[in-house]
Amino acid sequence: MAKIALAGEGGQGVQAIAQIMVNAAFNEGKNACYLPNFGLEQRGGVSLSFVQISDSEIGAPKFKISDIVIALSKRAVVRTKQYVGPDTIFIYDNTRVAESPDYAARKILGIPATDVANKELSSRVFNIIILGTVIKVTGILGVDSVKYALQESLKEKFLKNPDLKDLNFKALESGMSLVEEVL
Amino acid sequence: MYLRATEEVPITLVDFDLVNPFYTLRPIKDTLENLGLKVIAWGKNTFMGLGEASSLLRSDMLWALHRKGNIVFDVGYGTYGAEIFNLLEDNAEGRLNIFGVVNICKPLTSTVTGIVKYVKEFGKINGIINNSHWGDKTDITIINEGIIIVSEASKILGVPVISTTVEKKLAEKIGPADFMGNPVWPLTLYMGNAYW
Amino acid sequence: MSNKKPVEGEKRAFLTGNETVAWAALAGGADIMYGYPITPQNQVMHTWSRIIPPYNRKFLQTEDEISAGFANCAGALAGKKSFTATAGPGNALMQEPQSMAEAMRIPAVFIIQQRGGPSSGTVIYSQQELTLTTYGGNGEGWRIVYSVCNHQEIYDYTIKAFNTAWTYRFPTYVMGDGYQAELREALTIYDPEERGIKMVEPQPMVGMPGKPGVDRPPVHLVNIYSLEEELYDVCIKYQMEFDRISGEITESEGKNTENPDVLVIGHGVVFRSIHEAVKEMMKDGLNVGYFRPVTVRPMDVKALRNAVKNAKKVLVAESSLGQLERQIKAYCYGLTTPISGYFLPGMGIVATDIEREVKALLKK
Amino acid sequence: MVQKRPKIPDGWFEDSKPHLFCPGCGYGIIFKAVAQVVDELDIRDRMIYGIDIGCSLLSYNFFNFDTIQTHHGRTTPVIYGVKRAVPEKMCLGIFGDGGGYAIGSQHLVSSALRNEKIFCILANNTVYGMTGGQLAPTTLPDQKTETTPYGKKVEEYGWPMQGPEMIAAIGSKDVYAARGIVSNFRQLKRFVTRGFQNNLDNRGFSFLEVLSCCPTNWRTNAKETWEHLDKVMTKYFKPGEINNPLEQKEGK
Repeated sequence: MAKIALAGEGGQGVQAIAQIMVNAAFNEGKNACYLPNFGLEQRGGVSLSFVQISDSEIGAPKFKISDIVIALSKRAVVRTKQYVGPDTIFIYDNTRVAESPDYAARKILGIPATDVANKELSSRVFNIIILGTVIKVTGILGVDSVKYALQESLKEKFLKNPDLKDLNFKALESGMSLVEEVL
Repeated sequence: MYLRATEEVPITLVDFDLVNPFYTLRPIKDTLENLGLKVIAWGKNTFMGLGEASSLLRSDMLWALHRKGNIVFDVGYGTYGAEIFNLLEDNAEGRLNIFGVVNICKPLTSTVTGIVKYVKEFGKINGIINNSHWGDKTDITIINEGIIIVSEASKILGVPVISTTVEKKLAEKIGPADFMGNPVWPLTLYMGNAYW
Repeated sequence: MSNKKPVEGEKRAFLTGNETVAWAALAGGADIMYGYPITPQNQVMHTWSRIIPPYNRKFLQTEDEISAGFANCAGALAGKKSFTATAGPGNALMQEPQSMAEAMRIPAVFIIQQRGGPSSGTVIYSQQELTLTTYGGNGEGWRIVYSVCNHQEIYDYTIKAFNTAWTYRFPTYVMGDGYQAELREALTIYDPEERGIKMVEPQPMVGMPGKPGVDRPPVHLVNIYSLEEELYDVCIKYQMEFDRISGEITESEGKNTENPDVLVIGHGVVFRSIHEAVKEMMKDGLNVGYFRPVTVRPMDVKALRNAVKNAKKVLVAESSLGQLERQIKAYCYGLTTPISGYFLPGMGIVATDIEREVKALLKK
Repeated sequence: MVQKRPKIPDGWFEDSKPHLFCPGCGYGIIFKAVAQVVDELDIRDRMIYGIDIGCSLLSYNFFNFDTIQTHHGRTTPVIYGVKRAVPEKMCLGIFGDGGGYAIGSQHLVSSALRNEKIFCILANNTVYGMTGGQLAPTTLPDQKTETTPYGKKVEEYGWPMQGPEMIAAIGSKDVYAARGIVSNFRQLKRFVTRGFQNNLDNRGFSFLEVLSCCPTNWRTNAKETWEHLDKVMTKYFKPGEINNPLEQKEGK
């Protein structure tokens, strides 16, 4: 069972990667549920999503303490504090957030996702780098099934521009190795 | 001025309240007819208005003045006052005696100036009926106060007090005329059952 | 236009609750939806209007929820399976036509996705529309309300709602909430007929074949009466029918209701947490159980009273300030089991909340 | 001499006669026009008739066709609800100035905007009849009502509503918008025919306001009633066709 809270600014693609994750879980025959926050915040506020992936039945769709929290902006770091417990792994983008938050989590990991995206890949695949880190940290989903779900969700874009597929897969792998370095 | 129904000179009551007819003749139509009166109103079971509130005009109401005997119209309140009689057929000038019924226990007619204003708004009338009462709490003090206030208003308006109406038991104590000389009409009350 | 079935065989699907409503309505043979935007049910309309063209179904976005509700009544009166979806202030506005549906026995289907209240509240979630949905309007609550807890149930009960409505001719509701509306989760979608579920054919109440006054008398439908007695007769007749059919309609589920130390009661999405918590606590050897009404109107009173009577203590958990608890207490009048409440108005309840509350009750 | 009774239209439901309306009410004339046109167009088997709470309520069994009584102002959404579900029906709603211009105005506005293929007839008598003579959106300046006992002040309540003009302004060229008057029956019947025809052609929304009379609430006798209708009301409300797509189609 993995409970994952993802938070970022509108346009960072938080909801898209949550959806890819639960689709991959669904394809693997796992129980999955995904609850986007859809408060007034969805217009110009922090974009939040709650993902649960499990081999057994899933209870309440929202949870209080997250196994993994991903925060991709300064505001997101503040907004997600309430989901952090002593067993939580807290991941943030250390390009955008200079100081590591002093939350009482099991681990706090800074990932230079924005930096890597801009310099090595493309700013467009920033969120896919994050997806890679989540996959790596949770270990609950197979890389192939995530790649399949990724391909399905971006099918039309990949058809128009086949290079995009490579770029996205590279981003996924780079996210996985980035987090491996700091784990 | 006391009306009594006879074979030759019957009395017809017309329910002519078009604004807020929550006390109406409808529910007591049968009772009144058994007393020898004729009643023009929607009967409780024949009423088919499906109405929100308003009573509906019927042509027998409009043509009531063609009937034999004395016709009594109950017109309720309404911003048009006496203009309601425009609706009647063959309502020649002077055919109607219009009496304003006032009760000093109603806020708008509780003072002399109040009564004068109220009656003037209604239009031209021929007399005032002092119907001052406080429901079943009525006592002789209220009756006396009513007599003084209404008589004073009648002087200012220049229209006579036709009667002071008093529930039968109290009326017996007062006698045939009140202390201002107005005739006293003893009342038998049916209104308790007249709430639609 | 194609006569192809929208869903063939059994299909695994991963959908939001709102999408599930639309697909269920399509598979259940709904002819027309009337709706007005309000969060969190918007996606029901988005999905419905997107998927219907091949199947000759219809959608109308009206000028407000009052209109959507009345048009929904009209569609059903005209003999079409019609439905609408709303929430919060929209549900409040729609009480007027819902009350007409009760008065005229109109088999209209309403989907309610509860949001936070009072007033605009939040667009997110609550269970604060229980009273409104079961007993709103100027009437007596002749409504059939299914309170669902997961996407499979949203699908199953949306299909069932059309059959219930057209069998019994009382307005029928599927009540979810904002969490369920926006949640994405797995379910199996299917064609009901292939599962052996017989779909009830709608029958018009006006506009039947033939020339009125020649082939048949004209139909004059009214919901206003001249006399107290006429209305009284109608009310008594409808109440008796509602009571009579209640036995056929009510649904509930229970676990360890024979003699639990604590019985937890909850409906809708909160039941998911209750289910999880009770399962965990039973594993730990605690003598706890649950009762869950599926129909919150009419209530399965017999099963409820039995469960409450057998329990030492009762805990009602809900995302509102006692709307369910008040109903439970009324239904359990005369029983002596102490009933307490865990209320989080407009907030989600998780399994650990339930466990903590139950354990506190056990210690007392 | 045997006086020949005028023929009762087939579209009237004879069992419900005599009807329930006040003597002198304008509705009877509107209903006569409607029933005659329904008979002439031979559309009785397609009719769905909706009524408000308001005096139109009293026609719940007036016609020989299927009728749905709705709520205050809600006739319009009910009849377009039927029309959208079963487009072959001819859906007619009749209501008053309160139902159409006040409590149900959003429905009328949106029906014109969406060009719902329904026919709405609105009786304008400048007053709320059934609830006992209160202010209406059409009440004339200085007119006394039970809620404006000292006369309607324009600065408080505005000028009388210009309904068909509004509908014509909102709707497309396919909307039929007209104002008739119960004292001109031939014209009224022509307008009713065109209203139905616009729906029959599946062209657009039809709206007909009819200047009607309410002697009960006006407190007027027969002569005064007709004078008020013809001379006073027409100062504020001009009878005629504001938008007639049928003529446009004929290339006039």
